[in-house]
Amino acid sequence: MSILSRTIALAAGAVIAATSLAVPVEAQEGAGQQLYPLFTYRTGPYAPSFIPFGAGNLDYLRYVNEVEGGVNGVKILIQECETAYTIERGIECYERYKGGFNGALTAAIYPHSSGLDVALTDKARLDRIPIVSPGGGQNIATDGRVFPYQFPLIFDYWSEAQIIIDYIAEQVGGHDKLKGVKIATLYHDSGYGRDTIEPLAILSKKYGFEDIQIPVPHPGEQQQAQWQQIRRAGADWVFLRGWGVMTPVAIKTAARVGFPADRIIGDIWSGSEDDARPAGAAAKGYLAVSVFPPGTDYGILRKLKENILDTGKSDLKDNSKFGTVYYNYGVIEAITFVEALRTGQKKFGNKPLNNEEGQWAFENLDIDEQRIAELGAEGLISPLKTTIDNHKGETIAAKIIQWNGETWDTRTDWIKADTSLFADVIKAKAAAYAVEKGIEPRQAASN
Amino acid sequence: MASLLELVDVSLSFRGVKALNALSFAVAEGEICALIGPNGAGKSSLLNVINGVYRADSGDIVFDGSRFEAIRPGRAARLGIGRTFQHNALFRRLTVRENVLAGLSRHGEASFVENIFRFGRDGRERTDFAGRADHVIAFLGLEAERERIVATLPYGIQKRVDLARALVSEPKLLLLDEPMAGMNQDEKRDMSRIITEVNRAFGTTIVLIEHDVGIVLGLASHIVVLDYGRKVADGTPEAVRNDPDVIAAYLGTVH
Amino acid sequence: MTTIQDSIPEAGPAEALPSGATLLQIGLVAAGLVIAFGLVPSLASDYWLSSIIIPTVVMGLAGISLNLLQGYAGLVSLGSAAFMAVGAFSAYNLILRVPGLPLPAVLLLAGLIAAVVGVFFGLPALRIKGFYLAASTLGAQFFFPWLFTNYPWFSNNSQSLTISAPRLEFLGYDLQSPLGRYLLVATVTALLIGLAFLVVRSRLGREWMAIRDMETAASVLGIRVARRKLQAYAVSSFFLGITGVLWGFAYLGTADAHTYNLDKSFQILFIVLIGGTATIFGNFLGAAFIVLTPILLDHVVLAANIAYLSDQGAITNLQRVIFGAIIIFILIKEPDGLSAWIRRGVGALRARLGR
Amino acid sequence: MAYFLETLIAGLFAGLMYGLVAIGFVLIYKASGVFNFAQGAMVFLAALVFVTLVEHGANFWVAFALTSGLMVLTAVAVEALVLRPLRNRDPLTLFMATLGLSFVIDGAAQFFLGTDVHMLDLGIDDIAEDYGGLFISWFDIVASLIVVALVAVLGIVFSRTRMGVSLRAVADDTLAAQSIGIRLPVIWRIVWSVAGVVALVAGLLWGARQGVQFSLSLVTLKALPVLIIGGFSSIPGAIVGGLIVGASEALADIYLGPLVDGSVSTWFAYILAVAFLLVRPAGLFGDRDIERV
Repeated sequence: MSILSRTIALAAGAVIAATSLAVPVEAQEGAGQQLYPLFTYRTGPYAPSFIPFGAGNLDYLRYVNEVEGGVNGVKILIQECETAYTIERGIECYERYKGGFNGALTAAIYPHSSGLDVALTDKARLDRIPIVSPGGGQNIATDGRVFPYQFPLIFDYWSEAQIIIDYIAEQVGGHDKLKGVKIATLYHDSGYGRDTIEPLAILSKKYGFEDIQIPVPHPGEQQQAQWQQIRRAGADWVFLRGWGVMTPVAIKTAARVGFPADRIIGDIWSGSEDDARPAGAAAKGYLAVSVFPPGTDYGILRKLKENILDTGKSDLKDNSKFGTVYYNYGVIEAITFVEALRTGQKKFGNKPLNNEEGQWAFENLDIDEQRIAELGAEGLISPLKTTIDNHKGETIAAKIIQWNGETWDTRTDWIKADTSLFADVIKAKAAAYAVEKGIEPRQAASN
Repeated sequence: MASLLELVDVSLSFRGVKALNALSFAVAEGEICALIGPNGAGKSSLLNVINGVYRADSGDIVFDGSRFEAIRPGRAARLGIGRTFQHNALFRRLTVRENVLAGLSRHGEASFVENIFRFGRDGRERTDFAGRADHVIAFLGLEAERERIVATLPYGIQKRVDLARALVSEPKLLLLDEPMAGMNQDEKRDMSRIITEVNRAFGTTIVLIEHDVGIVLGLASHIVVLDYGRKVADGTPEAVRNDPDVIAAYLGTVH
Repeated sequence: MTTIQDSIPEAGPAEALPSGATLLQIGLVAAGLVIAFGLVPSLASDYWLSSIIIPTVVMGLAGISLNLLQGYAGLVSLGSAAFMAVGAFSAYNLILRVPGLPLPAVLLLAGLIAAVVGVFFGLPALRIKGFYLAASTLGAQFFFPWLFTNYPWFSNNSQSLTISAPRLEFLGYDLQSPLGRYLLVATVTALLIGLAFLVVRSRLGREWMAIRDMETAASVLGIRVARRKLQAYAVSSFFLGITGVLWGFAYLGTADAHTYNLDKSFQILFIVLIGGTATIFGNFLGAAFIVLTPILLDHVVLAANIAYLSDQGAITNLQRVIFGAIIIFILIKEPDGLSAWIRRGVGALRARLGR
Repeated sequence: MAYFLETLIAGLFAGLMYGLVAIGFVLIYKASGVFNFAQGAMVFLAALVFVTLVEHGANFWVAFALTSGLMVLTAVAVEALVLRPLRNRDPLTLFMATLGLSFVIDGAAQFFLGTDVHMLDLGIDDIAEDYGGLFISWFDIVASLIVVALVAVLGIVFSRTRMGVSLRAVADDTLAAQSIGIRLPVIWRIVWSVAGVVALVAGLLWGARQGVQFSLSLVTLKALPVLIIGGFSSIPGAIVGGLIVGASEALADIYLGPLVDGSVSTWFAYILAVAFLLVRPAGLFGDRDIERV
């Protein structure tokens, strides 16, 4: 959008903002519709990742509404609420929309922030609102018996660690060859970053590789010291658990100390175009884990291009973002929402779902290969089946992608994590949590 | 009379400039002693040394029998040295009464917990302070301004509040830094009357700085003349008035 | 200069005020209590309670905490949020590791721990002033988040390093519901406001203000400046500690080290300056401003539906611009902060009652 | 030992970059006694405008000139809309105002130019060469040279030119300066403009490292301890402070970090700074005046 029109917008916006305080709000009629409260963070340090994500999210829902006429006829009413990635404003948005909006029902809420996901845990349990965080949920919430309303769908960092190790094993010629291999984890010094310390310790005990953990303080704009440590330790591989600006700086600094980019494997939050591109030439060959594969060569994206992008209905301002990691992430997340609605409607009839029905729906998701094919999402998502014991999904898989200097190339097919490996540890943590909170775990029978 | 305050070879300098140069003199119990001298003669610096705002480079101060090389302002206050300031140093945003009460701080014994929750020693302290404050406020005729914020008061009144604040803690020694600066003749007359009364009523020893020689000669019983940090003369008004050095160094020049 | 004259109405000793005004005060206090414990609970919806009123009240309390330090004692701190964090994490571990400790005791202890920490980080105040002091208080602001992140013990090894609110209950009453949490916040706030008034009207408060207005004179009068300054940090941090507990447990329901980040400290500073320094109630106006403005702007945009003019991203950034502009505007137009409004109101009332 | 040296050198380079940001603060603090928190936002604004111009095909110098021009306009606006209405208000109020200003600036920047992450290539390659076991990147060397040059220029400007003299007059004694006919608003506009250009340079060097994005405005926080150590009002202080912070931070992370198994550089600089203050209450080069009563 050109600067001129922005200026006009600014003027017009100012005028309207001034007047609209006086005039009453025109209430949108929402009865008979399904509410989708879209928690946005279009401002602040993480806005760059949200913009394409939100677009993918919106575009798919618009596609469902306008091309498919809603979910079995039920239209989705989208209400945006800006959290600026802060918990306070996130809570305000949650309180604003947990009870629906002008008659449109709330079936679930996607907080779009791990911090907010945690913050809402207790509230959501009291309010009985499903909190869905594909790719960014709390791992212990996998145990749906303790966390009936949390849905950390699709992915978790423990499985990620495992997938990374499997990939490296494959590169060095088998898990038995891992002995003595030096794998450094450069992590963002936060709860998110520290989450992989424990699983990697377990894995290194199992396979005998050398596990080196190096923290980077937020925001991570200065990493010379850390990379010198890595070079000095003679690491063979680096698992980069970056966040925001930390990733491009890491890649650049790696180049400065002469560490090869194709031996660095980024976390899912270090694997977007905006993470690699700012690093320029240094990023060529950089690897990353991808749960939300980039690219436009999927049936569903072709449909979106034809019906939304080319008809000017897309939320994208910059069409080059179409098919990027975050755009596709947005699409995938929207798919989980719509599929959950379908699942629920099978049981409760073709009408908007309320929060309890939503809870049942998300607990009984089953997006199998066949359904994926129908969606035209082969290769975009892997099967997703939830149960009361497993709110994450039974198959956890990711691909490895590589930056060619311009875009991402897919290096591998889905690498499946062996979820049994950590299942007990997670269950134990969940049980401990239940005790601390005085929660009586549900039994599978109760559902 | 025994001397209450005695300075022995006190020297002070800022960035090499000598403000006080081996200065010695004594102030007798109960007298009114005036420091006079041209601007920059070191008068204010001297007061600041006596009550510890500045630390002398060398020399001793003997107060009430005890000897100090340097003294901290708080200590000086607790020993009974009161002080008013040349440039208004009142607590601008407090009322007259609060300013005066603040002057009593050195007599406070209650712990801050007692003060906050109003138990233990706090009660007695409150009544005691209130009594003393009201007495001094009445003595200086400030009842009308009791609850006014000092910043809103005319200059002359503020000077009086400053005096009240210093006086209320019943110091043995009261240092007055140009108490009549910027006043018209009537106000000056009032102020010097007050000072004399203070001296008589409370028996307070007073050391004051004042430019208006006429006033000083009438007010003080002992005058010390300073020039460039050195003592030029020291004695009774009569003696000083007739001292040739003084006439040369000071009285000749008009201020 | 009359602004100065009324700028610290709460600072005047109660017994000194004319009886008319005293009555007025009692009346206002009574009215306040009725509103806080009668009207608000009965009228406000859950949404209003848990996402607008509670945060406003708690942030107002934070404002009071800083105002004691800054408005009354004339000291600065850019690390307020750090002491809130100390309070919250202390409370969490007290409840976790000292079973059966009643909520009031927890709050009190959390406050005291924060107070001790506050004194320690207040030490530089004995040597330095102004921005050097301000900047050095940032030390706390960066140290504690690190401490609570680096040692998972503080968060009982929770995976996300967050501490989540324990079940809030007092004398068997469950305070989990929005109303329960509100009542908890309102009660604690009422008590702390009372305490704040006791403090500022005590000799302590008077000597703080003396130091604030003229430190040299204060020391010359025998006020123990160093001790008073440390006490200021102690009292302020005590308040902040308790505020931090409320923010984490009664409002957010969870907290991690970064809940209490630099932005929060700045917000508190905004509250003090916008609400008005050396006031108690002004802080709640400041807090209301900080909490409500972004939400209002959000609603304005929804209402005006100007999305078609530009994309949402731009509009939310526009909101940021407006927010900043409003802050500057208030700083320029209301030197005494929004509390000037309260004062005019009370002034009018007094005039009515003819003192 | 080589490792120690390498860390030290890397730290020193990083320190210069911190110093560069700190200089912006010092200039403004000297002239208007304002602790300008919006400096970070100015760095971001400058870099974003520059990179957008370059992406639209402007060549380096054109873009640099245009951006500098914009920074001057910003300075003038700030002086008129914020500083003048707030003159004679207490420093904290001014500080808060600059905080509000930072919202306005980065909000406006992203309103007009979007929130994308931009890559900025200054054509200086950032690959480390091996100098006898020490890996040093050309980029660091060039960056340091630029910083040094900048400091030199500023030094000359402030000591030789009339403007510089009057600036120092203002810094020493505002009232006296006014009384001899120095017009504060003019000085303020000039200084804020210079600070704006310094912000641009900082924005380019930092932006080339981490990409031009919102987080650029966070470099402010790195500059604060530098200022405490160096003194708010001394440009050499900013540089020396920067070097101290950069070096000690890097060393602390490597030698102290392992002991507490975590990275300490978020707070180490601040604690160091506080320790410094207890020894030298006005920083290394800061000037303090004695209280008169």
